Amino acid sequence: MDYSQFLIMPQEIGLLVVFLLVFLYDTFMPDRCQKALPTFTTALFGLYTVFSFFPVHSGMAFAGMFESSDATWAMKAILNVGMLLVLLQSIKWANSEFVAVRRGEFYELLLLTLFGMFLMVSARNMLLFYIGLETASLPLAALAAFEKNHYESHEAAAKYMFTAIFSSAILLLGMSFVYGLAGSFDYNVLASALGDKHSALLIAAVAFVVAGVGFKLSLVPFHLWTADVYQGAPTAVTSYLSVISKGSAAFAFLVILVQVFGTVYADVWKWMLYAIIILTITIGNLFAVRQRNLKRFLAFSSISQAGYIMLGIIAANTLGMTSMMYYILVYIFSNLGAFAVIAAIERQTDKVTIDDYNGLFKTNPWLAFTMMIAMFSLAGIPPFAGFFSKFFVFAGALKTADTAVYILVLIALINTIISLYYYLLVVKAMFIRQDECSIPTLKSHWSEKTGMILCAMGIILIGLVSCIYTFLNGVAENSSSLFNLI
Amino acid sequence: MEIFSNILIYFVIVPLLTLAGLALCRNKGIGAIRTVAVMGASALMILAITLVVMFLKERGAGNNAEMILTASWTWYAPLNVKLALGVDGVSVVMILLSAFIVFAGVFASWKMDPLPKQFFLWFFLLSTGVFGFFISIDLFTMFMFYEVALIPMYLLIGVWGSGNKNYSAMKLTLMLMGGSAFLMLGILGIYFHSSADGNLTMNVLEIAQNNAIPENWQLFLFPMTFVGFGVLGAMFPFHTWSPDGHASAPTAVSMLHAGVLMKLGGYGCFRVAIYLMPFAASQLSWIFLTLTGISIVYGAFSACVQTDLKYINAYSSVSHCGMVLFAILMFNQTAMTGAVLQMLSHGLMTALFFALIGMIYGRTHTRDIRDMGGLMQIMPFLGVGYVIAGLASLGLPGLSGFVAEMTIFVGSYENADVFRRVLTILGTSSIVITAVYILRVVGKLLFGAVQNEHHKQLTDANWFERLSTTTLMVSVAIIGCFPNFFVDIIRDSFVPVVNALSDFFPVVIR
Amino acid sequence: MSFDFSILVLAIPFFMFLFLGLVGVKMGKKITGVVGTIAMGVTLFICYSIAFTYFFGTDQGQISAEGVRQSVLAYDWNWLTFTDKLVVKLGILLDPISAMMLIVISTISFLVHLFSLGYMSDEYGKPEKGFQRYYSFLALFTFSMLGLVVATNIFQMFIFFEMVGVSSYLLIGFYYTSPAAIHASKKAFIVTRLADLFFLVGIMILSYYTDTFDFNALMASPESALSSAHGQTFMGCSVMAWALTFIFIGGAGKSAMYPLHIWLPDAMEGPTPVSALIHAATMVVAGVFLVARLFPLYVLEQGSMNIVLVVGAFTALYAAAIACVQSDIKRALAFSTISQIAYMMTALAVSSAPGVGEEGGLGYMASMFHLFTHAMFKALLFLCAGAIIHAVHSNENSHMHGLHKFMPITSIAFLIGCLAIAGIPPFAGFFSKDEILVACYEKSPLWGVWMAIVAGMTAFYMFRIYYLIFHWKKHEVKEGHHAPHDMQWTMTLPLIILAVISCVAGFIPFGKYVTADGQALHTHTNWPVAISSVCIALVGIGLATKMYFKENDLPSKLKSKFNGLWTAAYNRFYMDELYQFITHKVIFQKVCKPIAWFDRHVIDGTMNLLADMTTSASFAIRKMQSGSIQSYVLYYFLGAIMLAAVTMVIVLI
Amino acid sequence: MYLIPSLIMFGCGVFGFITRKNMIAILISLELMLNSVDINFVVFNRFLYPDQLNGMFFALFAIAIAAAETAVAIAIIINVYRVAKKVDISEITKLKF
Repeated sequence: MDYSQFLIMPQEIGLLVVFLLVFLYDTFMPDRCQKALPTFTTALFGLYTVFSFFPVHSGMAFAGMFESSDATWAMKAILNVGMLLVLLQSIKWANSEFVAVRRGEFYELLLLTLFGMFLMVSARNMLLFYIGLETASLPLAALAAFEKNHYESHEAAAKYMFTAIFSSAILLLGMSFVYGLAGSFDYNVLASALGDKHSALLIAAVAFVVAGVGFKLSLVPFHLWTADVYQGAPTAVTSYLSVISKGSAAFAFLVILVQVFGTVYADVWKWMLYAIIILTITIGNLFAVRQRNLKRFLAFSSISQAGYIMLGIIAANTLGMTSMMYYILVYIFSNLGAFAVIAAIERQTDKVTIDDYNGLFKTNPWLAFTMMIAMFSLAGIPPFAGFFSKFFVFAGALKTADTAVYILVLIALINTIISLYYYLLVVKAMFIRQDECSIPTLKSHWSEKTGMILCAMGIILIGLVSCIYTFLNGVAENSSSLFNLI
Repeated sequence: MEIFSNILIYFVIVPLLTLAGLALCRNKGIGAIRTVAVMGASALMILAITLVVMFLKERGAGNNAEMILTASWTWYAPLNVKLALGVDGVSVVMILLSAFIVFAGVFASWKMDPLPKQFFLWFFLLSTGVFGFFISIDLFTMFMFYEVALIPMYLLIGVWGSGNKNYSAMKLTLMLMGGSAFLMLGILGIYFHSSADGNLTMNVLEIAQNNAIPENWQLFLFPMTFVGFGVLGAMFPFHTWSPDGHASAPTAVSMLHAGVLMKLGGYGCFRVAIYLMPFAASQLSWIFLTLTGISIVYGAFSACVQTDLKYINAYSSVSHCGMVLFAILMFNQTAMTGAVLQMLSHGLMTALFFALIGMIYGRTHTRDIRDMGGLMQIMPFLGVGYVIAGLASLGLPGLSGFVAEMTIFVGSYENADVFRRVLTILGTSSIVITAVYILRVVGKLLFGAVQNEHHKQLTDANWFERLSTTTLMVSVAIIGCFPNFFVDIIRDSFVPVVNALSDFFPVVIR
Repeated sequence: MSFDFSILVLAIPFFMFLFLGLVGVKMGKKITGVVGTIAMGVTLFICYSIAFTYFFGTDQGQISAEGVRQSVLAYDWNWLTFTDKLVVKLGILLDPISAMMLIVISTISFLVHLFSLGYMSDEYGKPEKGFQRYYSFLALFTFSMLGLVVATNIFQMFIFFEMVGVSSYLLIGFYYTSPAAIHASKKAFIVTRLADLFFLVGIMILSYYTDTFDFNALMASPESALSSAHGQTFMGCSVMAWALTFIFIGGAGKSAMYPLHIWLPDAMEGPTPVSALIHAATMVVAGVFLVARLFPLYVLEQGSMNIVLVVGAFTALYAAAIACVQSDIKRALAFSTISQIAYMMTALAVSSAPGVGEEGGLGYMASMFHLFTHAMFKALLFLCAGAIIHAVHSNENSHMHGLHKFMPITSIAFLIGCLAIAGIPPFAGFFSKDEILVACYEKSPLWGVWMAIVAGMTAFYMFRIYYLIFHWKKHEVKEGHHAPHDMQWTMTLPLIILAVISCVAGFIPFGKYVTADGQALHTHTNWPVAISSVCIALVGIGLATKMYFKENDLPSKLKSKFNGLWTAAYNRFYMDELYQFITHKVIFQKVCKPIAWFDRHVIDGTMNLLADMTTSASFAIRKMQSGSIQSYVLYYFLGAIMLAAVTMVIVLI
Repeated sequence: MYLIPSLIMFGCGVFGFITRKNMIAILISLELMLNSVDINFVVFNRFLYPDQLNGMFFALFAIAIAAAETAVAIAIIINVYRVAKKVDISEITKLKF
């Protein structure tokens, strides 16, 4: 075996090292040091994140099962940034009374799921993809059930688990069809073997794969678990689910669709995505309009955001890919900004409904401010990053120069108005409602503060500083061979 | 740095610095907040005047470029988005207008309560958007600044407004953002068809030069952009945000909104929709002409029966702004010049109106004209100011409204087709209806016997209120008395667009 | 005096408007009035100098080589550029009629300024509230009116048309606490605005085809100006006829021609000196002046001219009929004014082009002459009325009666005015009216007779008013009130001056100076017409004397006999009610209200409906998220199957 | 042709999932679905691509992962039972709408 092939996967290896160190710390350090575990993990992961920014060699490993390219590297770096923010936000929570005993497991599982996602991102073989997906999924069920004394947490875990297994069955069914058609699991081989013949089996295969991955992305109609799980799971897990899990799945989804099914893009999965995007954005928005629980509200908002991410995929070009990655990055900062505030408030007061936030600006101006820019960014209001990411994602989609896509974008744009409405509801509650605020002036932990500040800065700067997008575009251009089949 | 050698960029930097300065103020330090705000507004005014002088100098020196002071820096290279600056006569006068209104607005909100700091923060964020919009010639930055200017309205109305403010603020924001949704699609569509040889660009000038947007695409994109901007320009039937929004907004916000923000609509319609898509403009203008024609008359008629001062003004704005779009769609230099004059005029006089209404409301705590009367005896300064604003609105020569409307009417009549002429005459009739509602409100509000005994104790305007309104009154009079100064600046800016149109439309070039 | 000074004619009043308006409050009332009056005196002097220079002075370009009096362009500044050709200029154009108007306006304005010093004060000489405002507005009006008459182009005229409209609005509404005054000022403004709308449309049509606003350019060759429309027609008439008719409507609004006359009687709510200045002598003749300005065009476009004729003649009779029964002296005078202005209008309309026949252009000259004389004696009558009203604090003639003994000077002055308007030689009215009648007979005997009847009615109603004020029965002084008496010199002096002018103005050889083509027109008295008209006037006066000199029941008998007619005339043939109906019941109730309703409920409702639909859709699909894993999975599975099936159907079939 | 048995099995699994009330039964239905897919892989490999083994290996991996999934699922079911004292899936519907 050629061990040098491990050299092209430094990010995965680094992650494993972090995991191992955390595991060792958790297992062997004395109890009095255990309280520092969250800080230790976060710091270690921070170091690793910086490390993961160093460029890696492109190439294939394990007989073409694993690919490392600029795009995967950048995607993983983005995921790392998001992970770091999640970790920062969860430090205080992980040390809280009921969680403290199992905090080691929390971090280990979290890191493991991230590893699974890395595999998904880099996979160039159905098998590795499936393994990555399951590695990313399974521990999350355990994590969702983490708040042992909350019934909701368990219900969330159950719903997640059953749906996850169901979706994995569907995905496997799709994959088995693909195998039946082409006799291989390797993306490159599959692409050429599938050809552009439209057999019913192929269409079914595409549909089932879309449905299987659609679960991770919570695309409508495969989304129904999302809201319940987001609401029931601990906030740290919810935020992780909503951004990291979604981001990695989106990237892997893109790779599968364009590489494996690239030949049937225009006839088959473009229209599937077309319908799914419209449904996802619209239904997500329509559900979000009514929500009073902020976590549930963000769940639906994240569903509709997933629809926008899909616009980058339906584009099936480098601009779309760039925009999608950029969108994910921005979405990570915006959504985590919102979750940071929710988590900070929930940890101290247990309040998570919009009505509790009435008049928040008076008692906690900075929390309100962070929440507001997060909301504006999600809604796509300049000068916040969300505006840029939305604009670019639309630009990517429209580059297909297909009239139907114009209609799609128009529908998406009209939906932004609905989404603006519910994001503004939160802003309204915080700033405009003059009632007595039920949330006293809170003192956030340093880690929460850092997380929020990072998010706020990210929201403000990522858009204005154009080099990030330009850089991602360069990365995507390097991977333009992905789109050879389109 | 090179970027700082262009005066235009300071129109964004100064408001941003003001924002920073305000952010540093303490929440309670009202003195410091006011100082910073006044400094920022004054700096903008000085900049704007400097810009006018520079512009005249450049033009005087024979610089006949379409845009002057142009500069561009690449921002988002993959999409060829640039921070492209440049002004022509239209933008120069719009910047001047905005600077005046921001200046007056600061004084009109002198006693803002509660949260003065936050108020001014949003206020200047809004100004940043407005100025940024006018100095940009890149579609992306234009659009970005456009939205930057829109969203602060929500909080400005929501927090500091009055009446049914939640509903109004939400409606206003959603409708305007709805417009900008169409606009975004339009802009992206323009971008992707901006060039025949694949060098896509966002720069308005380059797009116009390439003239590559296919005709069928123009027919699709033109309505998108026109409606997008038209919503902000209060075009029938997308105007309903205006009455509610204005009625609920605090004084300075109404001023800025009616005075400047609504102008973004007209400016955008001309700069983006018509200039870049002359074919579609000539094909579809009849639809929008009809709509704007309806706007003019409809707004005026609606204003006749309102009883809330702000509603009257909001509907009158619908009518006047309708005239702006109406004139732009007349496709000749004179009418378009008139449109810009009308923007200036309407901006200043509506700002004056709203300032005065705010001051009256601040004293009487009612805006219902049925509850007021005889205010002229109690507050002569405000009364006289109101009469002047009213006379400007109904088009008294010597004040700005007359100049603008006459230019529009004469220009519109230049078109030889019957459809446009009939509409012109229909539009002309608004001068009578305007007189009706203005005189109605003046008569009820200012003249007659004092309706409410409590009003007798009220005082006349303070020094800052006087400063704010006097600035606007003098501006209105200056435009009215020396229109050619402005016409000379504006007129030539329409040559390119009229030339572009002349391929598809029998434009009258005289 | 050089014509360069003519700019001062406009500059001084404008400056006084700003000065008195802004600084007046600080200056004290009396001083404001005096300063305003003195400034007006200076303006008067300059106007006179310029007019005299124009008519009699050394040649500064006003007399052409052939000895024809032509117009002089003293100033012409670009003010507003529409297109390269259509440029609005502001300037000063001096020609016979504008020079004549300068005299009229400055004289009357000065006298009114002077008169108002007394009139606008109470019995003890203390100036009223708003005194400064009053003088400021007077200056504004004077400025606007002077600007109107010296307009070099039709757009400048329009501009000042608007300006006089506004100053008239401000002055009518001077007593802004009185609802009647507010209503009247509003009405005056809106009605004239409506007319100005037509004026504007007329200007647009005219300028579109002729490519110019400039009077000189239009007058240089009226034929080519008219033919520039290339026979374009609209609804069967040439567009130029439409344009000129519209422009006439604009003038008709200001000059209170039927049916746009309704504002003028109401305008009497303003202070009486204002009525004298604006609503008798100057502003109301703006329409006549406008038609006179464009006379060369009108005379070629007979269609429009006939409209002017019919409207003018009808209005003359109509207003005279109403004037016969009014009890409010100012209203009676107002209708008299309408009638007289209609007279001038008719005179213009019956005039033939100068040089056509022996009497070509006579009507034009006569009209201008009548304008001049009427301004003087009507101002006199109004100022007298002002003095009377000031003395008895009422407008109603039932509160007067028998004032002759108390106010002899006023009485005599009023009598002179009446004689002048009735057309009794040698008073001014006789000469001008006589020439108008001659011109009418020239046109057609019908119009001659018609106008002669109006002249007789004029004599009748003027003397009716006179008798009812100064005679009829003994004046009863109410207890606790002062007995009425003649006023202080500032008020009496203007009366005397105007009375003198009314006596002698008729002897001015008007035709030598003010004619349509600048060449002297030699008029000779047409004896049959003159004698007959005097007879008719005398009959009218005799009738009035019979009925109203002494208290008797003849008037009430006649009143009950012709009750319907009397009531209709007293109520001005219900024109106001008709307008009221159209504006309130039709436009306000049937147009504005429904539109406002439509806006709130349909347009706004649509927007709200969209929002509500979103919300209800949100509720409607709520059940989808039922909480049961099994239903989630069912949706999931069906979704996947549908995705596959639908795509298969679309792609494979 | 080869698909029919496995698809029938898959269908049974789905039907079972949707209709059963007991969570354990549902888990069994899920296993049925997963196994039917495994059959697919193996069958395809054996009949269509007899010279390869990758389908077989995929099936092995899938079985292993299915086992892991079952383990976690059972753990969660137990947890739910501990907190809520029920295994009836129709009562696990607190989070909804």
